[in-house]
Amino acid sequence: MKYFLQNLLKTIPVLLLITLIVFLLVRVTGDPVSLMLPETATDEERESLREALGFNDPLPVQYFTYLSDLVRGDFGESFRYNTDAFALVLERLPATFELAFASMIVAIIISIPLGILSAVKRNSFLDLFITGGAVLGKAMPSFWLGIMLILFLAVNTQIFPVSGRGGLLYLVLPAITLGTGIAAEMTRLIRSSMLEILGQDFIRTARSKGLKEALVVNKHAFRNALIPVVTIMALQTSTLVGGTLITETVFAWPGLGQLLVQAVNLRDMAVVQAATFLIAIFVILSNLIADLTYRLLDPRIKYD
Amino acid sequence: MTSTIERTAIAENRNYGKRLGKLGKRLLKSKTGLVGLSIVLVVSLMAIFAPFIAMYDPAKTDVVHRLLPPFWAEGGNMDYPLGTDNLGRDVLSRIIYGSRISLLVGISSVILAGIIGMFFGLIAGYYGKIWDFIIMRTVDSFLAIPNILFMLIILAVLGPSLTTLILVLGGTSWVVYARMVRSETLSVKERDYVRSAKAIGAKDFRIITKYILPNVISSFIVIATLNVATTIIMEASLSFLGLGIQSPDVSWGLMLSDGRQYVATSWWVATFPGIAITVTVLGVIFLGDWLRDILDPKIKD
Amino acid sequence: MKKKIFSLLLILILIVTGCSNSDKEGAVGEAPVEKSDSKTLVIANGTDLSSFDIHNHNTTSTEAVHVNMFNYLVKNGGEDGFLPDLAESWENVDDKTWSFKLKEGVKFHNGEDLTADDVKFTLERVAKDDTLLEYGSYKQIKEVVVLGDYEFQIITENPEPALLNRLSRLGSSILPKDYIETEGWDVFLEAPVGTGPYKFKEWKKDDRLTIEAYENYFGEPAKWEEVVFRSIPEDSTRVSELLTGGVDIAVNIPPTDLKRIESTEGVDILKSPTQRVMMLVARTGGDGPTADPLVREAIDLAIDKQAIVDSLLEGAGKVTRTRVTPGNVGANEDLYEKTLYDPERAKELLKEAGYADGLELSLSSPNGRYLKDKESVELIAAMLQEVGITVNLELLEWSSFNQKYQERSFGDLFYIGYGNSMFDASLALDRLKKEMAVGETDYDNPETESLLVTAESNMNLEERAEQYKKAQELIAEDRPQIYLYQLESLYGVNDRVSFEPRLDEMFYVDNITLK
Amino acid sequence: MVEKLMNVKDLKVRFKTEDGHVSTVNGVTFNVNEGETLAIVGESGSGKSVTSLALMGILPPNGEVYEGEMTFNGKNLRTLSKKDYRALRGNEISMIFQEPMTALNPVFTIGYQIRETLIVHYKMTKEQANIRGIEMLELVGIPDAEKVMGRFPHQLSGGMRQRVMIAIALSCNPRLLIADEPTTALDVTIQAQILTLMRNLKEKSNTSIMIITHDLGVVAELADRVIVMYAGEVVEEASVFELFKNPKHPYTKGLMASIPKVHDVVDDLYSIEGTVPNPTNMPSGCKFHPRCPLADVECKRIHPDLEYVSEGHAKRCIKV
Repeated sequence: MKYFLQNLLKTIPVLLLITLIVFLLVRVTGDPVSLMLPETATDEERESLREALGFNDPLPVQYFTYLSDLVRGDFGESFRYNTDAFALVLERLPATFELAFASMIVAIIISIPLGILSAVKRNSFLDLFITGGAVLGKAMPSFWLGIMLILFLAVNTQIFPVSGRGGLLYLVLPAITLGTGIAAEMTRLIRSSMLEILGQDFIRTARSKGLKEALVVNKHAFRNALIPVVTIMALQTSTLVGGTLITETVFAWPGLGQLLVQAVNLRDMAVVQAATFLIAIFVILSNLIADLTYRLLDPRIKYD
Repeated sequence: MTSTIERTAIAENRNYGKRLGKLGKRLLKSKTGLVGLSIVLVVSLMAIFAPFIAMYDPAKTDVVHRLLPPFWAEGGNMDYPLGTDNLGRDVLSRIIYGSRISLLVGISSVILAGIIGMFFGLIAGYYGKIWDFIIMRTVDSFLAIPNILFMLIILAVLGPSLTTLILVLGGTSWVVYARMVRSETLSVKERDYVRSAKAIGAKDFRIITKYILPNVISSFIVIATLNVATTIIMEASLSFLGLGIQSPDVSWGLMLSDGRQYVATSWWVATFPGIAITVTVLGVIFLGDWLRDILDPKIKD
Repeated sequence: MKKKIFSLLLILILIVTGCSNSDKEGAVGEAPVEKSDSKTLVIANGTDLSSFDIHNHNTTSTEAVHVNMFNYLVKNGGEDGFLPDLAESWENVDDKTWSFKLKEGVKFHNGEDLTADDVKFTLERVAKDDTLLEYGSYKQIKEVVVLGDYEFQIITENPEPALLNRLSRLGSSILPKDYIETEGWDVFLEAPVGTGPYKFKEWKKDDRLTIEAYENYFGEPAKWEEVVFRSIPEDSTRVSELLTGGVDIAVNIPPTDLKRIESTEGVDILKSPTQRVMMLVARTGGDGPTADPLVREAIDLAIDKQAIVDSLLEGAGKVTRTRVTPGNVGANEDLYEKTLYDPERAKELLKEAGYADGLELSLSSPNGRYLKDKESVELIAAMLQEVGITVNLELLEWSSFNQKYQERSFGDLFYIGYGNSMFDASLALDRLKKEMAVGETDYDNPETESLLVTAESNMNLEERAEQYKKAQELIAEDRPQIYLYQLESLYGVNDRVSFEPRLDEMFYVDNITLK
Repeated sequence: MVEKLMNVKDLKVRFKTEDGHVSTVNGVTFNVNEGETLAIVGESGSGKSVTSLALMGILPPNGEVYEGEMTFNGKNLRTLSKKDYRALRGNEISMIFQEPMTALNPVFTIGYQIRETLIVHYKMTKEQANIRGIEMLELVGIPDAEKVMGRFPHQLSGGMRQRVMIAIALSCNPRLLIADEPTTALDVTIQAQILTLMRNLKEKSNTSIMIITHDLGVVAELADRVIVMYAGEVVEEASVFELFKNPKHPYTKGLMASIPKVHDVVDDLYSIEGTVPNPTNMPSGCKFHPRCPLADVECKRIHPDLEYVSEGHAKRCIKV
């Protein structure tokens, strides 16, 4: 627990840095006013709107205002929706969470058996097939995969709905799109982790005890191979959330990713800041959880 | 004393050199490594000699000959072996020229990220203390924001161009190298010959360049190679969001993204750049995996 | 172990399914439209509507949705002139005063009666609050004077011949004063209330807006039980939804997919002209090459606009030599559907202008803002090259483009498309007035200037229109803006409905009917 | 005639590598009698460990027995089905490994790892296996056995872990125990304790032991009979008395000369010059000749056979 708290403390400067980075990213350049008004607007109109929204204050003042608002949970208003940016972001969270979660499941379902199989059948044709497939999965840009899936599984053979969020059927194609890249990464990882573990002495011991090969592989080896995989999986959280930007846009999935893409395009800075901040917290939290899980999986590591 | 230290270090270096010497031999035995290297070589040659290989100017439009299919399909001909796009530009020539920018973006942003990451990683690992704290917290902050989001915001703000794209791709992915270099530095720092060198008062710069750098470099090369692949894909994703390479420059990512509208009607417009990306990334990953096996069996990711 | 993992996964899947099922409750129109007799209409837009704050957005696609929930005082009937909507009658009392009489018995969705107070509340808000995006279009209104429950006067700052145009476009829907004042704006934005034939049901942002028939509508009863507006940003996905019957109408079909949709049974393509005219804006001042009218003419003659329309837009555009297209007050139809293309003459003109050995020009264009913008300028650059003009193309992402646009820091030429929500020549030609043109076109033709200035506040509408027509002729000769073509919008439509697209791109869903 | 429990004849094992097949065991013949302790001695790389893995049927995936016979208790191990082989392993033949630090699975408790064998072979319930497990831990001299059952390997010392390994190996009352360098990785005092433990166990039960070591001190302490291996071949075979009294092969003599005094730290202190040849690059003739003080031209040419010099004593050398 002490360890956990220590780590939690460590995140405070990180969060502060993130606010600064995000603030600088969105405020330093770019003029949201120009995007909010049509081509035909006059300079005068622009200037009055700019003044009214507080963009004419010096940057440090803006940052300080921003920070103190943030502490009170106020991220400002979305220009686009004229509502509280943070509320808007929170509203989108479940959809993205659902998608990310389903993608992770897809990734797990694909990668665990394939990773184990290719490690066990190392250098066989099957291994080559799986590792080749994994590289292919990594090499395919996800928007491309998404469009292809829609074309073949939704338009040509109308198995799945094209887009939108609804029941489980709606989740399948986006989850595959987002999950494939991660599955590919995890398959490679599980394979190499398993290969290393399978060469360990205790695997020989397990075999010498007369255990079935399946037990040796799936229990003795996999439990150990899982340890590094969990850490890397946590690092994938960031990739996963990043991937929703693309996947949600392709599938018109009403989540945080799509919100962010549009907010960035329209310079809806309050939303960009709120969402980025929330994502950062989410990523940091999942890393902490992964760290705890890691400790749970590996009895060798003791809590201080 | 000095000589002993140097000898140990040199011995390690020589050992490393020896391993390098064996590369060729071992490459021939690794089929995937060989495939990877060949792909990378072919693509690189294609990029370097693009003007000599390509039949057309990649930007030359020809409205009359727009959306011609590849030569084997009905209506296609050998004048445009892989067909033409929506403006009548030769797909093959564009792929050949596209390799230039795709590789340029991939390689130079990785080099940039590598230099930044190496610099901060060395400082954090070698000097430790407050430097380590500041640098590692910054690294944590960067890691907490998904790369693509980071790039999206910066590119939207700065406006996409080849230079900004490289800067942004490099400026956001340095953290991976910083982390890796830092942890390697930490372990090398504790080796006896580095300690002794320090004890007899060798300068930091000398210690870093002479003893630490050579030990870090192999993991570094492996990660850098694999990151070239990631960057090429990232460029494509940014093109999808409209913030990648901009015309009249041409990259595979741009072609793929522009061509996605034609998937159902003129498949060749997007399919060939898609294949080019996939094959190249495949080659780079194979090469990277093989380098990992050879240079540094320790690293897993 | 394996079994455990799989049972774990199974549980996880159930949780996710559970989640999404619970989400599904209350959301109607989730499933694609399967039955052709369904009383639910599904329309796919490229973007979500931005807000229910009718004064604080300026997107046509948002207004296209709003018109079903709110009403203006008057409707712009195009050739039929202005028609009553909430206002029963109106009168131009003097140069600056207009009096109106409201229909009686109009009820808001929450049961409130519509009165003149609501009108005052609505129009004065947008006319006074300069943080609102629509402020610029309404600041002409000085005051709304309430004369009785159903009678009021609008006082303008200056003579305003286009007042009715302003009052029949976005920003002028009448809002419920009491509801907003007692509940606050936040509540209104979450649960908007209007007078229109459909009332708000549910809005899942970036996903769908659902509206349902309002039984006490003062006009003809609503024809659909429910209308769903979906937001699908990715073009190919939107087309896919149309092809699979997921939506009845899809907007902004990429021209590429035109033939594919036409050849698919059950769906069709409808073309409709829009208010947007694409053009090259040239710097007529300074000492750049485009300051020479011969060069501008050469550029115009060198571009084969029809070819661009045919090849890139698959015919979804109309060439034009004016920005004021039919349907707008003051449109000069003699210049519409006309174009000049003569590359040989262009070469001669260049020779005449002293550029026999060629000429280099810069051309800036946004990328991804307009239909096929990038491809169009690439093609234009290639065409100009043919007559000896080398173009340095600068493609900018919209926000950077916009920044330069405001700084007026473009080089010789830039490519842009202007819309016109007022359906009046004044807005269309405003930017060519001398004062407005500084630093951009630097256009300065005294004759044009005097026409534009007098027409602006000329209350004699017929004479005013003639002034604008003349101005357009002069502009077409001077070419501060080289007009290319009017964009047409492409709608994909399921055969089960009949739909007639409108010039203003609004969706009056009651004009969309089941076949 | 003493009954032969394990009979190995002309065993050859090879590995598939990047450079093709490499043979590391080249025709090994020996047997282990009922109740007997056989020691296999040799430097690392001599093929002794590979031989034991081959007997257990747990060669790494790239290794295979490609010639020879292995018979255990009358069963031909080479033709045994996978299932039947599994039933033997850990049950009738069990094995202790060199590295107690890594031979136990770090993520499972001691209890789990000891119960596992019992549940697999004796179909015991968890409770039964637990009782038996505690008994076994007590048998190998682990104090607080009940508590140790719940511990993870990293919480135990090396010596304790090796005791756990022995307990696991003995839990099913094997007929043959293969111990691959069971003491090498331990420090000296612990080595002595483990050796004492093994000797006691040997006396108490009728288990045959095949002990693999490069430490002649261990041989003297435990073995009845000794096989000396070099480069994948048996170079000398004798009873322990005979071998220590009258070593024939120059390699054996070299090993003898480098016996550390008891309780010395065992390390690579052999006085024999050079190293064991790489299996990819075997010398011609007698494989020991490059390092042999007696070697001459003949030795380069002739690959000697294993010859008996007396009852039960054989050597592979033409010079002695």
